[in-house]
Amino acid sequence: MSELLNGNGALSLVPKADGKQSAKDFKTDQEVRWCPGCGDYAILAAVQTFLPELGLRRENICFVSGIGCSSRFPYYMNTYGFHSIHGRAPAIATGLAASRPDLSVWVVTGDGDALSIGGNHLIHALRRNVNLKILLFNNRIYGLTKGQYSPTSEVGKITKSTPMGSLDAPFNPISLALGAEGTFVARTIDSDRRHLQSVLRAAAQHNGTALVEIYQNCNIFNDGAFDPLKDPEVRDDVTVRLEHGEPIVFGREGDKALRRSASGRFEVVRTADVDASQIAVHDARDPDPSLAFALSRLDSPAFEHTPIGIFRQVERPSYDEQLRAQLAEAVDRDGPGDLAALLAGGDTWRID
Amino acid sequence: MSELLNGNGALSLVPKADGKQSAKDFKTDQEVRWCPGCGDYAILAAVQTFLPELGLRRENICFVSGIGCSSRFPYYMNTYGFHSIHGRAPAIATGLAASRPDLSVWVVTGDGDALSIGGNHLIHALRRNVNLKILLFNNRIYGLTKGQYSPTSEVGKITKSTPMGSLDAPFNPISLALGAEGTFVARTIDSDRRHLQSVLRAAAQHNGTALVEIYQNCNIFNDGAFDPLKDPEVRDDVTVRLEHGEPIVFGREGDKALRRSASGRFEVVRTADVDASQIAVHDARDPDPSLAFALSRLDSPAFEHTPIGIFRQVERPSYDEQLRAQLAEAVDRDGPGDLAALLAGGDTWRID
Amino acid sequence: MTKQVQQLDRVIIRFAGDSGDGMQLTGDRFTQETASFGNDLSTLPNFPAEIRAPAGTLPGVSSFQLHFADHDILTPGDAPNVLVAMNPAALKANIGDLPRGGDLIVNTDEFTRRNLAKVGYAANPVEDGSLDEYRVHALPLTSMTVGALEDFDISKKDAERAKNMFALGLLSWLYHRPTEGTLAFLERKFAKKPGIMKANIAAFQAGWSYGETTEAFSVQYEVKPAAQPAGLYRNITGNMALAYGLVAAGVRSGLPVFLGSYPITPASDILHELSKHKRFGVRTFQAEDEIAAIGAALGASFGGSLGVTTTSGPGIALKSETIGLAVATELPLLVIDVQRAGPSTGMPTKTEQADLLQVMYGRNGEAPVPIVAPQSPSDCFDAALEAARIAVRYRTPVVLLSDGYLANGSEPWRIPDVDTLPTIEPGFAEPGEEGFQPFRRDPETLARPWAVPGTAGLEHRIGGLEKPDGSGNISYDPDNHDTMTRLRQAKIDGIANDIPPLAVDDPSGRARVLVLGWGCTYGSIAAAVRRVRAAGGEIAQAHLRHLNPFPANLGQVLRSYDRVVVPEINLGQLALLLRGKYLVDVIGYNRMRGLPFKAEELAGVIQDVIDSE
Amino acid sequence: MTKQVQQLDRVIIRFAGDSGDGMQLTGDRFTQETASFGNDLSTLPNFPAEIRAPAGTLPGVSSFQLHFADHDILTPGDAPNVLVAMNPAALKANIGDLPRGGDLIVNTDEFTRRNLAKVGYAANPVEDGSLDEYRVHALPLTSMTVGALEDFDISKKDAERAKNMFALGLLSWLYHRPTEGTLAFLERKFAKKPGIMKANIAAFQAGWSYGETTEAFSVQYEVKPAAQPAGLYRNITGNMALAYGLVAAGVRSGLPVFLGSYPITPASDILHELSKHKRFGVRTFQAEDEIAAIGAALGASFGGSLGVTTTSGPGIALKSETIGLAVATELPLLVIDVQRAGPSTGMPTKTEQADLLQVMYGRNGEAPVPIVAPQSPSDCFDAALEAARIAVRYRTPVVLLSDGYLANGSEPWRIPDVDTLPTIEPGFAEPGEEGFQPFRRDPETLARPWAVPGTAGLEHRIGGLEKPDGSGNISYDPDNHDTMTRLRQAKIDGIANDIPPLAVDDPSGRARVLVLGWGCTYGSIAAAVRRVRAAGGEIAQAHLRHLNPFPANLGQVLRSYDRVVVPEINLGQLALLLRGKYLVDVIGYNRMRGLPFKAEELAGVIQDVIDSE
Ligand SMILES: Cc1ncc(C[n+]2csc(CCOP(=O)(O)OP(=O)(O)O)c2C)c(N)n1
Ligand SMILES: Cc1ncc(C[n+]2csc(CCOP(=O)(O)OP(=O)(O)O)c2C)c(N)n1
Ligand code: SF4
Ligand code: SF4
Ligand SMILES: [Mg+2]
Ligand SMILES: [Mg+2]
Repeated sequence: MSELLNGNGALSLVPKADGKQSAKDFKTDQEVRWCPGCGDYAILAAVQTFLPELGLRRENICFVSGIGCSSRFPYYMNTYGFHSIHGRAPAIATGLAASRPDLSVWVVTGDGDALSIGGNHLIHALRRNVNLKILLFNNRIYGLTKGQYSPTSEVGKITKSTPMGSLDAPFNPISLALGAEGTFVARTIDSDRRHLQSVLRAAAQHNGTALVEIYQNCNIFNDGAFDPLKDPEVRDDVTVRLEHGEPIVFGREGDKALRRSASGRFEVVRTADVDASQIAVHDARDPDPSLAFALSRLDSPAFEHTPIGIFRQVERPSYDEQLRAQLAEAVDRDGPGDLAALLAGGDTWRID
Repeated sequence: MSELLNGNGALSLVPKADGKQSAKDFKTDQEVRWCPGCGDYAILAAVQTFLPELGLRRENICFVSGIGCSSRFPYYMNTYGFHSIHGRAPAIATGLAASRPDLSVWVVTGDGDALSIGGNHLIHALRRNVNLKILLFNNRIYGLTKGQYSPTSEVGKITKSTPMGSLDAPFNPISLALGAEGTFVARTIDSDRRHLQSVLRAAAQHNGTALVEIYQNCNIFNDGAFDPLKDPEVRDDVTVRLEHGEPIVFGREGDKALRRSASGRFEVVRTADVDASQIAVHDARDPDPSLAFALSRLDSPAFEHTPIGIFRQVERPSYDEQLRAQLAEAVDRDGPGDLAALLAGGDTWRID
Repeated sequence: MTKQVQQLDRVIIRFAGDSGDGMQLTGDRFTQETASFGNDLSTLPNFPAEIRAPAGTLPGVSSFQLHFADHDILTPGDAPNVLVAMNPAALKANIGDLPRGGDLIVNTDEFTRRNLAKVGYAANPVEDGSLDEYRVHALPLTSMTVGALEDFDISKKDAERAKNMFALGLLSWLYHRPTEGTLAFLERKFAKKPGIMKANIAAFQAGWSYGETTEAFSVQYEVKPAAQPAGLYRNITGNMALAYGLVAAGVRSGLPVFLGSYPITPASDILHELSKHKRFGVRTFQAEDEIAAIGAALGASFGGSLGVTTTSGPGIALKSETIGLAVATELPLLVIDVQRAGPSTGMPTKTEQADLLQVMYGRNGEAPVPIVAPQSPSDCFDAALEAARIAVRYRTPVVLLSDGYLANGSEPWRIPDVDTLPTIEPGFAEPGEEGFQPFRRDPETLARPWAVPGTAGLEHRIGGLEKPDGSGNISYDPDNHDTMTRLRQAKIDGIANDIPPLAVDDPSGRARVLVLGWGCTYGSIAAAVRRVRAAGGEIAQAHLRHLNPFPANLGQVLRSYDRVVVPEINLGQLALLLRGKYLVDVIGYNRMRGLPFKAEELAGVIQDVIDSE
Repeated sequence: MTKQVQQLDRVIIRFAGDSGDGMQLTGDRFTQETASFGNDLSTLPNFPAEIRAPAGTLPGVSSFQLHFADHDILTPGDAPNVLVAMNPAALKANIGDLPRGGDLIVNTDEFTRRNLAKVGYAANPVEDGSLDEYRVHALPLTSMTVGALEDFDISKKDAERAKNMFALGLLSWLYHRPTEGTLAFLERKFAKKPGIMKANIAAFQAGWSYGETTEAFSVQYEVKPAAQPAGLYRNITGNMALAYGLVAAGVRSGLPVFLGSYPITPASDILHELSKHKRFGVRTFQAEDEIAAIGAALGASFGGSLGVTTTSGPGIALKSETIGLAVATELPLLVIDVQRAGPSTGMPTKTEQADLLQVMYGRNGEAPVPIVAPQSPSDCFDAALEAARIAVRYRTPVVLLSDGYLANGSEPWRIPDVDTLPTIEPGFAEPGEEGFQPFRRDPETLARPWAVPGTAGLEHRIGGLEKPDGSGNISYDPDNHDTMTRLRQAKIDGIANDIPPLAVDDPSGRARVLVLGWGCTYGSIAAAVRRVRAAGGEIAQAHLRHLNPFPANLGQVLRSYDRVVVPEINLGQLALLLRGKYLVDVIGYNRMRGLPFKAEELAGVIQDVIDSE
């Protein structure tokens, strides 16, 4: 089987476009209906300007979404699109991806759509490793239903449904995805197009399920949720950019770094205070997700040091290629299906 | 609020029984209908002999289950019981626990019930930290429906629904629970009553959601799934017993130990080869779940070194006590609700 | 300048503008002023599904229609007498509904080339004569507002934003509305932003003065208060009344209310409202999905709470398996469906009555549940209490079928005296019964005991598997299953003896045609019936509160008329049930436009049937 | 010893024992022998929900009934002529069904004090005379088996286990069954355990010899082969036939089959079977839950596969929201509901027809779907093909309503010639159409184009929001919604013109009473009709394959009879639809025992109606 698997992953079976594409090729005639100032605009533009780089035939790209502001996304993409129902996009996309290796399948979802009603489909997609690229627009609020707290809202959040503050501890989508056996787990942010596109680039090429959490501002119901990561004054001090193979250093002047303490935990140190060899080097390819998990815990409500980038990116055969391989193997072994023979199988007798 | 929270957790509000209880008090007249030899019998007996120790009034204990062989459990417990529908027990129990602080609420579920159809309710219960004690009977198979692979079955498993072997990577329930912000996460095994009961003891006292994974043998459809952990010849060599505050040493002669490597990973070493100070000490109370997560990854399909015990046990206010506190605070602030005043609130006018 | 004052018996105003223009707020305030003035009224908000659809576009138009009168009225009105259009999109989307000769107030500042082009106007309709058939008041509302606020220390944007208050002031003057309420409201709302508060008040007053001083308006109108029963009144929306009904049900039963809910339009506001009433011991739980929401509610019911779950049609679909479990375990549970236009996601902000058969039959196996429907916004209060009464008395899930129109629409409500509200007896099983049988039924109601955890000696197990009556253990006995299926059905059917017979309004007693409705169509039907009668027609009217079981006399009522017309905002769901049960050839009238019926439309339908007699 | 041979035209045998006694296997083997002998036959397995309920208890009893005859038969038979009871529990659970004078074979070895006590027998019924009215053959089957296997090198437990083969051998002798099939089967089954294989074969032969040599049985019976149409036959269960029908639908349409499923009794076997047919390009996906299962199937349909999902009633409840999405997006999808007794978890291994209204109406909004039902185990093959045809041709989800009895019951099936099977045309939209309109309908079928990803120039977006016909963009226009709702309904209603009219079997043409059924009741009804006719009654029979829409002539058929009897294993679900649609006062006959109707019972019901004429 392993042979069959080789090179069958990700985009290798998706036909390439004939000519050069531009962002315009991916725009539809539909009016974009997000609130002015919504972070979704920036993500849409980033995706539309990124896709030409992949050079795939437009008709072989599909966007599948659930319900929410973010889930309107497919209407604005001039590809095949499916705006489905709340929380179910990963399930629908799984059927599509598992049956069509010649498609590049993207899921667009929100923090409510993916983590609240759709939580089960998300974690199962991750462990199955179906060829889906999941873009999770995390604005830490239910936008479309006008502002209730979401599974990523910070504790104590006052919203329409929690006038005295929310009680439940939020999910950290990265930790959850790592605990769910995700093979590609990343975080980026709406306001940093370069970073966003660099993550999309890696995700698109990944063989299996890629989860990309995108911090997204909802300027109507949760404005400024990620301001520390955006404010030019502080962002470099609190954003920890993860790069595979690079020492984890951050701060405006690279003045902070991560070190593994004796106990095994990560600790933030002043770069100047430690020897370069003590600075942790990010290894997204580590088969063991434990270090990626530990990095995910650096995140805190106060945004003291928030990692963005690719936490984990490892190889594991994708569900769809393995399924394909089983089909091929069955044919190899016993020949293609013969309906007449099938029906006449088992114990039969003839009456004349 | 913090005052209100004090001491309101876990069992403090559950009335105590008048006299001494025995296991018999917890047996019903219902015939137990598991297959002869099923691991569920041992777990039932362990729970029935453990409960008297808690000394709670029997009528203040509830068992809520989903559907599956394991979920028949409540019928055999002479307490209040609710045998609900597939996957939904955590949700139902959440409503019960959040509205009745005077109850000790237990959920009994299977690997299919909890992790397949019920996965979303499970992870949300964990992050919410409702006062539920969830016993997940993990036999790595769907028992009741006669033997399909489950989300904990090992890759390549041949079952009725996967004649060429299953394709999806299984969940590690411990990793998943840790990724879902669980405050109490443990593993035990049907065949070791002492260990099982020690874990139940801690779980019962925990304020919030406790997840106890119990390795359980299904001798009909997945016999011997945990044999390495049971076989007297090898079990001590492969079972890593986690005890809070204790160095992590295992092997029949205590000849193996865990050490934190420079990279931050756990590695198995010969106890004799290292200095005692280098041996990792288990800290279930660590606020950061990263080390517990790393321990959970020691588990492997080959059972080379499988940790059992309490991976994580930390304090976080439970959902139900916080909800109670909000109700109390609202009354404190504005007095108890007055229906007439409510109805006559807002802009009114009188017609005579 | 003294103005002429003209008396009117009723007026329908529609405020229309961009989603960002604050039309819902303007409408709400005008409604409150009107309510406190003592008119009868009815409202119809209409807004896009998008939070803020792009400014100036057709999908972004938001409107609020208000009907008020010096007599009791039933609907928000078919067509406005006055249309306020804050921009070209609002004009384009609404002008079709304004009858010839209607008053049209347009904000000319927004009629820029760009805005006109956005909605496909080649020329400016205010100038090209295409509005000649209306009484057009073309006013630069924005610039007048900005002008009035020149001296205030606020941004231009904030000044522009206050234009809705200018419009409100103008309309308040035009219809002689009291203003104290609005002033107090603005003070409350902007208490933390005094600059904005003062500006809004000033804009409001400028609008009023503009009406009073300018020549643009020569006539002022007066709509006298309506003669209504004595009492204390407030204006209330359906969702608010429903939430209050649930709080009241908790108080009157002594049961703590537990709401498990997942947000969904148009039901979310019930969750929002109930989350404010913690003082009443009301617990609200925002669940991870609809299944968890109803599951938690059912768990709370098992624990002795009044378990409630609120949702709309798509959520009901998800809850259906758990409703079946509630049927099998025979626990009280309120399932509230605020219907919206389907199928699937459909049109979330638009109304429809197409979930009746879903809630009636949408579960595996024979799983009957009672169904109750409110008929007007304020009636949601009583309907919620009635649903709770049935649920608790019969230990059964009950579906309450509201809809988007009732939910967001409002009307004056005479606030009931709390002591006159029905009491609900939980009647918990008492501790200590020997050999407790969780499925031993009350011979009268066929209800089983509700034995809550914590009660000594009543320990028992329930579940979704079939069970014999009495013990509640597991049973696969063939005949027992037949018996139990019939018992569960008989319990629900028996509720027919515990609800009032259907009342028919047939003043002359000579009508040969009956019009029968349910739910939100009450107002439209009643208004249509008035029209028909005013024109000399004989018509009987009845409205069903209970959809399952039907009132005991329903068959007889149906058979006493030659023709029965059943208007529904679906393809004939009640009609199917009536035909199937009573074999009466009822005539359906069905339109699914996401909006309530117009009285005129129904009057025509009814008249046609009378004429064809 | 020469035995007397008695000719019989038909026999009903029931094998009953403990879950661990291998009764299903024994029944299966006897069935295969009987089938290959050329009898017509029908089977009814009946097993507990528990995997292995405790040995020797009533809930642990498993049985298998087989009816075989020298003529064509329709049901597994009302009551057995022969009961094989392997232990006291099996006796107790089944003896009530054995008519006086029936043959009873009991395994006396199991009638120990302990086993008797377990099921509440105070005395041994084999000895206390309480079985005197039957022809009792009290045989120590276990010890005879163990005795026969003395010389084999197997454990005592394994020897004891072979007792079912001893019984099978005895019965095979008694009814003159061919034995080669069973011998070959045992060789295959135990190929890897030669010791066990030989022991089982020896036990089987010992049973046969015992019959031949002992005096206990003086008579041997013979049931001649039935005259059946020429062809190649096999015995097949409903689930197997259904799975084959799906494979065939894939082959005949050229579409790859994609099954998304979550295991549930009694539907799981379809998943198991299809997972074996990867050679046909059939993809099976065991999903995390029912919602994911149908979601994946719908996603695959979007991608151009034949999307299928299989489940039972509780799973349908969960899938209902997604079925609504399939209605709104108008994609082909097969939804297979193998019904079981409800409500809620109900009795998972027992049959029922109570999901008809659920699949008809269990979704929010107006969301019509075609419904097709097979009428016998082998008919599941044709019904699956028909459902696929409709789904693909009309771009719609179609529900196929099987049930637990059809699923596990079996009958001989004449294997069809593949070339005679219907072909199904996917008719994908072709690339390159200018200005592609995903909702432009075929004027004849009203179906929309199926444009699959990968087709250049047809990029488009679909979703659950309302849309205008043609473009498929989002639309909140009121009139458009009314139009679209009616179009979706009209598309489904129009299928009535594309299905055969309902055929009525009314040989004399003089019947005044029609009995109309659907689904699994076909066999019982037809057998009852035969009885009534044999007794001189005039009765017409018809059976519905299509439950939505109904065949175009159904109203006319109903009206041409004075009385219409509708037997259903529910509380009258088809009856409601018929009454509601045609206003015909059909008479329901309803029993929910988790079992098919008995022919005798129905014959009585029908006769009563005829007599009351
Ligand atoms: C079954 C169902 N339940 C609930 C809803 C209502 N609903 C629509 S979107 C949404 C949550 C949106 O939040 P998120 O996924 O974070 O998306 P955002 O709008 O913030 O982008 C909810 C609750 C629905 N449409 N369908
Ligand atoms: C809604 C629904 N879907 C499917 C089923 C069928 N079903 C019952 S139990 C089960 C899985 C059981 O596996 P697990 O939870 O591991 O429990 P076990 O029997 O192994 O203890 C399934 C699929 C059901 N009863 N209800
Ligand atoms: S509500 Fe928030 S997330 Fe939704 S479109 Fe507006 S700004 Fe964006
Ligand atoms: S099938 Fe397996 S899990 Fe179920 S009762 Fe039998 S042995 Fe136990
Ligand atoms: Mg969001
Ligand atoms: Mg299991």
